[in-house]
Amino acid sequence: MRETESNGRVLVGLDRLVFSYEDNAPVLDGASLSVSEGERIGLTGSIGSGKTTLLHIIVGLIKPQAGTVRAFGAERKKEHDFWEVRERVGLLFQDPEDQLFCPTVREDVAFGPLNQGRTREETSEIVSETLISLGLGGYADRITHHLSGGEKSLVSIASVLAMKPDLLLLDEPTTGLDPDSFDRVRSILLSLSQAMIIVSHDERFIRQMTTRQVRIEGGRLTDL
Amino acid sequence: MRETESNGRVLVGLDRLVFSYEDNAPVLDGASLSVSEGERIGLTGSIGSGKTTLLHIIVGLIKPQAGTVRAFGAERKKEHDFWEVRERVGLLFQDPEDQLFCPTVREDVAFGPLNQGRTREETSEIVSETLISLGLGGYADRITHHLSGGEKSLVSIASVLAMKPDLLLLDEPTTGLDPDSFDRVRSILLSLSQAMIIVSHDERFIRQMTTRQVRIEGGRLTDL
Amino acid sequence: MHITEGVAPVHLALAGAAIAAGGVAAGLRVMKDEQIPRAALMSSVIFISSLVIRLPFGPSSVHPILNGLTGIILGWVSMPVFLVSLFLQALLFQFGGVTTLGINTVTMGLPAVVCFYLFNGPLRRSRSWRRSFLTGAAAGTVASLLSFVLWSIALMLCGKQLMVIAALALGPHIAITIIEGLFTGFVVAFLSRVYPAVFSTPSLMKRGRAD
Amino acid sequence: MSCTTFYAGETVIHRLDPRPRIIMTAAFALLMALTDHSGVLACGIAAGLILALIARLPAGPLLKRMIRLNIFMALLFLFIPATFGGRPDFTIFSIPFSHEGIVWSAVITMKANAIVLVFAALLGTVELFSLGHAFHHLKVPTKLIHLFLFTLRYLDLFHHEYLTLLRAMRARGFRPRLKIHTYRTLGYLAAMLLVRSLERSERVMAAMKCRGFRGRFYPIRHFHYHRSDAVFSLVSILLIAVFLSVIYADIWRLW
Repeated sequence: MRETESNGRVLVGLDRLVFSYEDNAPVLDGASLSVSEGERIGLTGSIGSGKTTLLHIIVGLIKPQAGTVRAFGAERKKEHDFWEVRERVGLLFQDPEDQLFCPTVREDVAFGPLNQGRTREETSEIVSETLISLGLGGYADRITHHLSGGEKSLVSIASVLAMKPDLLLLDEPTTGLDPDSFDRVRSILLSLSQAMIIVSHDERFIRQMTTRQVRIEGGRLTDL
Repeated sequence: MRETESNGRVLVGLDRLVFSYEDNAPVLDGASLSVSEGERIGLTGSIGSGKTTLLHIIVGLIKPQAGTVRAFGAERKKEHDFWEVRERVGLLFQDPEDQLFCPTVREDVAFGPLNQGRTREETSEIVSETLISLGLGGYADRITHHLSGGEKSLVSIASVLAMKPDLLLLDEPTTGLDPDSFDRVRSILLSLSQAMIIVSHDERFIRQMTTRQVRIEGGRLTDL
Repeated sequence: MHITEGVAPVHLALAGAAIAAGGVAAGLRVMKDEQIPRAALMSSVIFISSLVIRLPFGPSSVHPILNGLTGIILGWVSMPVFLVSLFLQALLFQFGGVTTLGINTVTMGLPAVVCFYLFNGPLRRSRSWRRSFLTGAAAGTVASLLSFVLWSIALMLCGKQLMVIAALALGPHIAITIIEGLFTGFVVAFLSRVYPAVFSTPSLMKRGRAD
Repeated sequence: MSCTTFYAGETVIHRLDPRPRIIMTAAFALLMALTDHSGVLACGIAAGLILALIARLPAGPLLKRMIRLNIFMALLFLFIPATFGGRPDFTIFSIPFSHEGIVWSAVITMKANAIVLVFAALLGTVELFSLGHAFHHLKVPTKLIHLFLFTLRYLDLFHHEYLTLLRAMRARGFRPRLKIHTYRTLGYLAAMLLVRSLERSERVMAAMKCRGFRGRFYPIRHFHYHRSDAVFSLVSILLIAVFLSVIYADIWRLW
């Protein structure tokens, strides 16, 4: 995986983004980034530096006050411009509790594909496939909120992968995991072929997992 | 600070503690530790090794299944035995979000002293003193929930120090802090004269801050 | 503040259910699909709080009712929220019951809706801690008293002889109302300081969140 | 949480389709509310006990429920006969205890116990989320069901957050006492939980949007109506019909 070169098609391009929460100082202040097919980008920075904000801007959950977002060959501005983006970009939230909102694992993993307009049969196939590929074969009918922290992380990865995204945005995918789950998440992420941006403050983990490291500081991004 | 010798009065003595969560394997299995006046103990160990559990047992938030807890010259067993302990031992939780629940910084810092039975006037004096001594002079009327992560950490330290504890238990006081807040927390902790136990997985930080290092492994404590 | 299982004769159970159904339908109509998570997560907290928080009251303690609070924030949506919460209480703890589910939804939910009309506006305009506290306390008190009145009426309709029970409950309930008022006052004062947007119903989705 | 629900179990009743169980529970409860016939009520209690036995409801939690219910019933017996009026059965401290009052209280008590037993045995044994799905198939409004499912989903989480905050408060010397300080503190605690729930609901909504949510839910759980379900439905309907004919025959005779 590590040797993948970043010479593919550009998937997402962020240009001079500016964003501030209410009246505070801007979190992003001229942030630019481009992500190409097959790239694995590590994004580091301290708490509150705007890492999560950046990911949320890519999928349109937050609209920047200035700057442009291009994704999959088009500029994206309005809410409905981002509908397509969200079907092709999988965002993994920091806290799996936010991501797993359905009663059972099966429903959670099926939620994305059903929204993408797949039929019940297709969806049920995708669900079993995805769960099996992550070693979660027997989990389909488990009740989400009874899972352990590590299991919740794995299932939330499954629920994102079930949408077969072209780009993955992973927000601190390993915080709070016990050593076993950490290893499992790491090897799952290494086995994926999609482009991805991984946010983490664990710099060693980032160096292991990614082909390119970017640091966010003072609202701007700099390659490391 | 570093040169303080551990020859003071014994504050807390833990003897052969055993504790397990529900039916799992014991987290603590014969753990013993003694903390004397002026000592600064660093406690390290991997995730799930029982570091936090140990701190919670000292203040009676968790009751061990076997073993004894002595604090301030008496054995502590029942809930009301620990009332005095909690007034003299300040526990800083890992996540400041778990610790701060009042609308303003002032009320949060005043919460401990009011529980100790101090009058309104005494409390308000303690609050301003504590805030000023931590460089948070202008923060009294800020809304706690709107502070940044680093500021929340500082306020939660203030709210513990306002109780003027004899012993501080600090659970990962620096995780996730940006470099500035990290430096501030470090210099505050170095300036305090109380005995303390610092839990951290950052071994360099522990060596800098403490006079004695203890490692927890397999449910037992060993001096490093 | 529940009518216990079995006490309501069939016509009253059905009448209660019909009124509750009307209120719940109104609440569901107001609630847009994208507001469901918000209403549900608050309903989750309200359910938990009313079960686990114990407010000292003499030598014992009482649980908060929280319908004044729910009303100020959720308006008509309080009706479905209380239906869900009362159904769960019956199922999990045998508080209230199936035949009295409708009646209990009405005695809890209607006062909440009334509080929305009485106090939501003043609260939005409130700029001071004191005023927010007083408005909240008023809402808690009014909702608690109204619930008591509706409960007594329902009890009396179940059987005139049950008036004794209502009369006996009056004393303790006045004390409960005072505590409920104080408690709601503090909750509302906190919210109007820290998260005033909670009182302006539809606009909660726009606030972003930093990492 | 100290929930006393009974869905952990593997009996015939646990395996039944939840839909007929919901319908039969409702029908049974209405029937019990309808009648004052002591024979029918006694049979109702017997039916409840038999169902509870078949479902192997754990005795401890079930007893706890029954006691909770019957505390109110004890109150009825204490106060109603003394104030009901009518022919006194006996007097204590020169207070007449009326016959009608005792009968009335006994009828209410029987109704309540019958309904609670059946409710616990038939509905208490359905896993809560399946109950939500079953309601969907019974045409309960979708919004109400999702309100129910989301509420359930986050109960444990907020209970945990409550315990965490309470623990932090205890660590700083908080003990509930009869003081304004206590009410204020607990009020802040509830308010803080609400703020957290609001912020979490925003994140949940964001996560839903990211997975393509545009305001439509797709429930996917389905139930299969087996022969055992048909047998259960048939037996229940017959039983209810017998009860009804007894009740109406009785009313007829009184007429």
